[in-house]
Amino acid sequence: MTAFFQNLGMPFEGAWLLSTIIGILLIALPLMLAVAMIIYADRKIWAAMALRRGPNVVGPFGLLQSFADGLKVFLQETIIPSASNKALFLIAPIITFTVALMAWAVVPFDVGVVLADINVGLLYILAISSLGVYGIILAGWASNSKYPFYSAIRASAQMISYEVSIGFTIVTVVLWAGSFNLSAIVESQKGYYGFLNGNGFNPLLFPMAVMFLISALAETARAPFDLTEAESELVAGYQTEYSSMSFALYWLGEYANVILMCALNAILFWGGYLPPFDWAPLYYVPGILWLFAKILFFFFVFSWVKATVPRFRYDQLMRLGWKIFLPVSLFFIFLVSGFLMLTRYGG
Amino acid sequence: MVDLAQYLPILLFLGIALLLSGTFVFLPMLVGRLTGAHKPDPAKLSEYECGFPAFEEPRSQYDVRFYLVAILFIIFDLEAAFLFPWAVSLDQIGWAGWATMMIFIAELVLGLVYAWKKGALDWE
Amino acid sequence: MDGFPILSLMMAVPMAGAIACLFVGANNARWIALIATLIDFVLGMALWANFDQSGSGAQWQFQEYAPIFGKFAWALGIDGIALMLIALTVFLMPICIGASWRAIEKRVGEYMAAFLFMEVLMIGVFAAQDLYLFYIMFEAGLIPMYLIIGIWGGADRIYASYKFFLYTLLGSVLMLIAMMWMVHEAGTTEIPALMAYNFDPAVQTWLFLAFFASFAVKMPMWPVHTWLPDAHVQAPTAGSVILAGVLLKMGGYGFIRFSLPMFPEASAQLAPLVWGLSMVAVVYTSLVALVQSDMKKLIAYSSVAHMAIVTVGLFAFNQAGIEGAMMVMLGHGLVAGALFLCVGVIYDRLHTREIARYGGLSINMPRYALLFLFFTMASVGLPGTSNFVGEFLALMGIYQASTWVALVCTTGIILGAAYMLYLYRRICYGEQVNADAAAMPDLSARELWLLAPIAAVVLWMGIYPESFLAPMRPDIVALEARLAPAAPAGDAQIKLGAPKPASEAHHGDASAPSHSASGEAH
Amino acid sequence: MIGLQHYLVVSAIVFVIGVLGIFINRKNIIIILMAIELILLSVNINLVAFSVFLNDMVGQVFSMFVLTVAAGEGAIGLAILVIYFRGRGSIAVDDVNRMKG
Amino acid sequence: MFEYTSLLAVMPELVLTIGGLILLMVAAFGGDGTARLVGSLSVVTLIGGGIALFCSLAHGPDAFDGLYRADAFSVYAKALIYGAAAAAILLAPRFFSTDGALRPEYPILIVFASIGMGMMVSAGDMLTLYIGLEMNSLASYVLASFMRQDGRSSEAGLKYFVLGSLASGILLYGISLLYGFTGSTTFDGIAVALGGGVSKGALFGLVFVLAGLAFKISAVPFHMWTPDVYEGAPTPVTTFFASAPKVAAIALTVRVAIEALGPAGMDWQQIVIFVALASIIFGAVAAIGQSNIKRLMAYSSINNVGFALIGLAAGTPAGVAATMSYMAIYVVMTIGAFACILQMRDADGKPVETIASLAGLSQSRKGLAAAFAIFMFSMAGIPPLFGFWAKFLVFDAAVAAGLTALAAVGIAASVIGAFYYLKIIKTIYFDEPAAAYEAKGGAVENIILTACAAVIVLGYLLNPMLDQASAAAAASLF
Repeated sequence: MTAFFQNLGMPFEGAWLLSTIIGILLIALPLMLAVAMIIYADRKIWAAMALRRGPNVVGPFGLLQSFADGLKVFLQETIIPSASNKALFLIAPIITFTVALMAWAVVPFDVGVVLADINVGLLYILAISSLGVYGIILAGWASNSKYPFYSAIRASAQMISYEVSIGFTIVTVVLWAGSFNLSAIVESQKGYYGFLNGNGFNPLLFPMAVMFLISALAETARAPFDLTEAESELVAGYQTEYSSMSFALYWLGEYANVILMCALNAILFWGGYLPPFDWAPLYYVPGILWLFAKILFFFFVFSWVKATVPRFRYDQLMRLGWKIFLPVSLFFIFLVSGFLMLTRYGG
Repeated sequence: MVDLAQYLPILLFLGIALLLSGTFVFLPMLVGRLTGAHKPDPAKLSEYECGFPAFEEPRSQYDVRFYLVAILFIIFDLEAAFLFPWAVSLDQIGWAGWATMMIFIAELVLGLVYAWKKGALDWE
Repeated sequence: MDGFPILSLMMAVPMAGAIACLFVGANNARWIALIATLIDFVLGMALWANFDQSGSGAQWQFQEYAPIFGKFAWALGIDGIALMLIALTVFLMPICIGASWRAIEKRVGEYMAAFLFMEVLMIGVFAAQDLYLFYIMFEAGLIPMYLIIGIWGGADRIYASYKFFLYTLLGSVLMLIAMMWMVHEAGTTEIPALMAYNFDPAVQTWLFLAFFASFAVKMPMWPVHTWLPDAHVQAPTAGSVILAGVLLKMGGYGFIRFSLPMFPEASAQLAPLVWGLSMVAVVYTSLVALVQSDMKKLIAYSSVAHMAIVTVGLFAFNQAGIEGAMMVMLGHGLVAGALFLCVGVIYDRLHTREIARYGGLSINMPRYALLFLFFTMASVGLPGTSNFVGEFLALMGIYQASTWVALVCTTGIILGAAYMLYLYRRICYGEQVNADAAAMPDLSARELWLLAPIAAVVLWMGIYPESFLAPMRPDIVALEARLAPAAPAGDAQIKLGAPKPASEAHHGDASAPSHSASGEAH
Repeated sequence: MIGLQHYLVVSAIVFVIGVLGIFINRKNIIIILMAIELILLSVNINLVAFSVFLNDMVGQVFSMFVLTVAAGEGAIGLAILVIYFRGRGSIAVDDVNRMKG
Repeated sequence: MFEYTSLLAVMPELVLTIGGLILLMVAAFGGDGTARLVGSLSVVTLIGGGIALFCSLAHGPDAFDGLYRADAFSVYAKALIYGAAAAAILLAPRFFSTDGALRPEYPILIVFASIGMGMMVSAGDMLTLYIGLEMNSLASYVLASFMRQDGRSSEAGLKYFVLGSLASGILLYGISLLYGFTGSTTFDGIAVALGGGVSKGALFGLVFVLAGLAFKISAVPFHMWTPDVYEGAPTPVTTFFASAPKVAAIALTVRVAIEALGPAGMDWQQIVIFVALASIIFGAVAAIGQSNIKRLMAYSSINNVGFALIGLAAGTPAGVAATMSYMAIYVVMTIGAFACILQMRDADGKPVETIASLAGLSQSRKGLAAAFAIFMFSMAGIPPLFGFWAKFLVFDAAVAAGLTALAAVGIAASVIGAFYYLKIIKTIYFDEPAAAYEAKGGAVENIILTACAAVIVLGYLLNPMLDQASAAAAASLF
């Protein structure tokens, strides 16, 4: 794109800047749109599984429901509780949303279609998603109210617990790919058994794929791990005191993270923008569509789980993370690296 | 030396994301003032409670187990920091490098076992 | 007796006794201590008997050498000077034990152990031929003495024990630094070798001052003498005896063994300082002694005065002075010890040292009064007693070096007579004003057996000092030779061939050298 | 252009803030823990900056170790703080005065 | 490339690590009931580590491309450290069992700390130094707050942690500067770079490094944590703190000063001299007013560190040898003294710490009193006890190096120190008996006590051996 603007007679710096900004907007704005739609999808799927109709009033099939909700909260009064720490109270949602957006900077949508093709993209995502916890803790703390505070504490404990297993799980993928660059990771998944694309088809990595999926649910505090906003205990969790767009930003950020996790699932284990089969005609379909398809599939899984699996207790949540995922993932690091040493590197 | 220029888009992204989310937070406040939706009163501004004034400080003492989780996290997450560079350089460091990391992980597991047996991982 | 480690044996016997005393009951401890000290006394006499006094033999005898300590060695050996002081030690020790026989009732085992340990260390100090070994022995004496004063002392014992300990320690650590410097300079730790080593005169001053800091405190010289009266007053009788009898002599021994031969130039250069301090000490402490109401304190101050005579004699840089100093040390060791015993005798009866609480003891305690009188006279320096010989020689020696010093110091003798006789008069003469004092029984047989031997030796020293001077003479001659190049020109010397103003002749006494010679002939 | 000295100055400033945070802070022990982390952060800035400018990897390796140890330290610090709080019911700096002399 | 023979050099650490981890598992699966078993096994492990020192000697001086040193110096220091650590383990059970705090973690933590200390004294690189130091420190922080239910213990742990971390931070900052301005983190590399002139940045680094190390050895002016930590920590832990980590920190300081900063000797010598004198004087003066024996021992340790540093100030092989000998003797004295302190119990068997409660000990428990007095006189440096020889050696080295004035001031200040040691002896021997004392002592404590006392009394006979060992250790640094 830079070249395109240069051809229009712009200097390189200007062209680069313009194209980058356009790229960013091309990620950020559709993302927000996608979030709106996916909220709608979530509700629809959930409703369908409960044999309800779901949103169906605003627009055709209720498609515009999310936008109506958005407009509503936009026009709401922003309540800042008097006991709260005002600056932090306002900064917290900004952090959450900013962070949720920024992670997308390194996601490869297709061959070479990536905003910042850095060599440690995966690390970057890990780092950025770890920052998300600050938004939640700050929200709970700044609200200076009991439920948000408990919720924030719970949320942070939960998020960091599963971050550990996510970290170890990712190591197995990195071992296999030998790189942190997401594009390289995607490329490394080509051609399992000559015709499959995706680490998930590798028996050594499939358990990791499952673990990653579950950890992703926990990391984004989706059901059945949505203890942070367990409404029977904590009202609305850390968002209790929020209203208006500040409240909406959490929703936006949360769903943006959900999509990101779905994308990561796809990229790390299921071939990202590659077609599932290593078969030439499939490559005619643009990679970005494959990626979107996979994302949507995983989002469906997320919703499906939400609709069917009862909420975990907190001790179960912690046990799963620390007593099962952590040792298992460590064991798989041993397995994968040992296998690689035997077959690929050492001998 | 790493070319930091490839991080420039990310910096730009940060700026734009901040701008966007800032707008989302502060614009409604402005709009609320303009539309007259902004009508704070003490009851509304008090923290959420179930009909009673709060019995205790909201930021009161909370369960020490959360600290425990934090402590465990710090330890194990940082071990991951050693695993990452090791994972991408496995092709160069040979069996010695592999064995070193396995010993490291084994020690880590022993630590985990200890914490497990001591009940640090239980949430009861 | 060649090759037989008699010196080690003399140290081993009380050491074994000390350890044994710790583990037995009170009475056994007394007997063990007495037997151990008596064995040592016998060994000491054997040592003396086997000592080659001719002067033709080796200066250092009974040498032992075992390099078992790495940086220094277990090196022992004695010359005549050390022999005499060891003899003094082994002679006084059984008497000390005897003096404590009844007086000490609590923690007897530890008490006896401390005394026996003291004996080990005192013999060690005089016999050490290695610089560091000397230092260790010299310093180690603090521990038992601290405990003796602190545990078995009087009411104010804790203050006194601290003062004793810290004063002496501070003095000697500086000496240690000097020793280290010397060893690095000379490359040997052997005292005989160091005595022959010529240190740079510029450095000698510093070294001398460092050693002086230690020995002056130990001696003790004015103005660092203040620990002594306290220590004496608070220490139990035997403690005072050993303190006055032997420990103070370590300072004098230090001067004669280290300061003078190792730093002759510095000694000469700083002699006026020593003289000055000694003069002050003689006059000042004598005057202080005069006004004491506490017997022990009085004798303690008199010790300071006597020790000042010793320093003066030592720093006369001639044979007579040094011989005199040695004699004063030996004599004072006996006499002061005996005086403290005398005090102890009546203290045991009345438990007070207030002079005013006694009086007229010659009536109810005639034997005591007699012996006390004898030691008082000896202390004053009556001819026929040990102190006379020593003081006479020392003053004669200093007269050759400085007539003024001699003059001032001689007044000390007069003052000494004054306070001692005054003391004696208040205790033994006059009315029996105090009924309890009047009721005191005379000396017991045990007490008599403690005092009589001392009296005999004091008399012997006064009448035939040659027995004591002979073993030391070769060493003193050698020391004088060592000092000769540096010795300050005395104002009493004849300068042959040079005409003098009349005023010089006034002070100068042409017959002084021949006096000195006649002194030797005693 | 940003040079080595810029990094050093930043690091020095952070370091001083950290040290002052320990000594001037009279409120909360947690703040002290954070101040310690600041000090370690300044060290890492130094190490990485030097590493880059010297073109030598050791500095970065070192900073990894510093990070790890800092984490361990933080963990133990927190644990001790928890024990302390349980016994004392307060983590105010001024209350840490049971022993004097 | 990786050299497997290097493993031989770290054999002591390997033995301790494996042993420690096995014991950790025993503790995890066996529970608190295994405390005594784990204690004895820890001692066995430490002995095993001590035997493994021969492997490391056999390997030769450098391992892991100079990251690690297995020279005589490290072996000497490790032997001391392991010995002291074992003594601290052996002394503990009786103390903890009365408080119901007998847990197997105590010996294990000490083993882990010993690994760290072993790394400290073997460091050939700032990285190894730092890791070892932290390994030791982290275990020590936990040890200090080991008595969880005791408020003083957790406060001690907290203080130790905060100031220890600060010290690490300062040290690290210095290391980072040294790295930047010399371009190396290896001691040899730093020495080579400093040999070509000391830049201002490197000088800053040097000062920071020394300040950090001064914290660790608790030298004035970075000593303020010591009294509180010593007082608050459980007494066996205090025993440990006063002995093994002191050796390690001093050895480390010596190694850094000589090996890495050697060419900048003129720059650090003044610092070391100042620190040494300040420690001696301050430690002695501040100790005088103490009424708690553990606090007093803390000041005494500050005081002793000052003396040990005098040997370093000399900067000569003899000086270093003296410092190492000093530490050897100091460790024996300290352990002995603490073995005595551990026996201080009131009639109910509860540990007591005030000096006043020692009053009249000489009448109720003669042997203990005598041993206590021996250690105190020895610490005061009074011959013929062995503590004198320790001081003698460092001052001798200082005099030999031409620092006569330093030696004179230092030794004069040691007289101040004698004062407070005398105070204890005074309390034991001169004062009237205080409340009744429990009459019996633990067998192990008594053995250790007797052994230490014997060494202190008969130590001169060990002189040739000690001299030789220290000289060999020192020679390996130059």
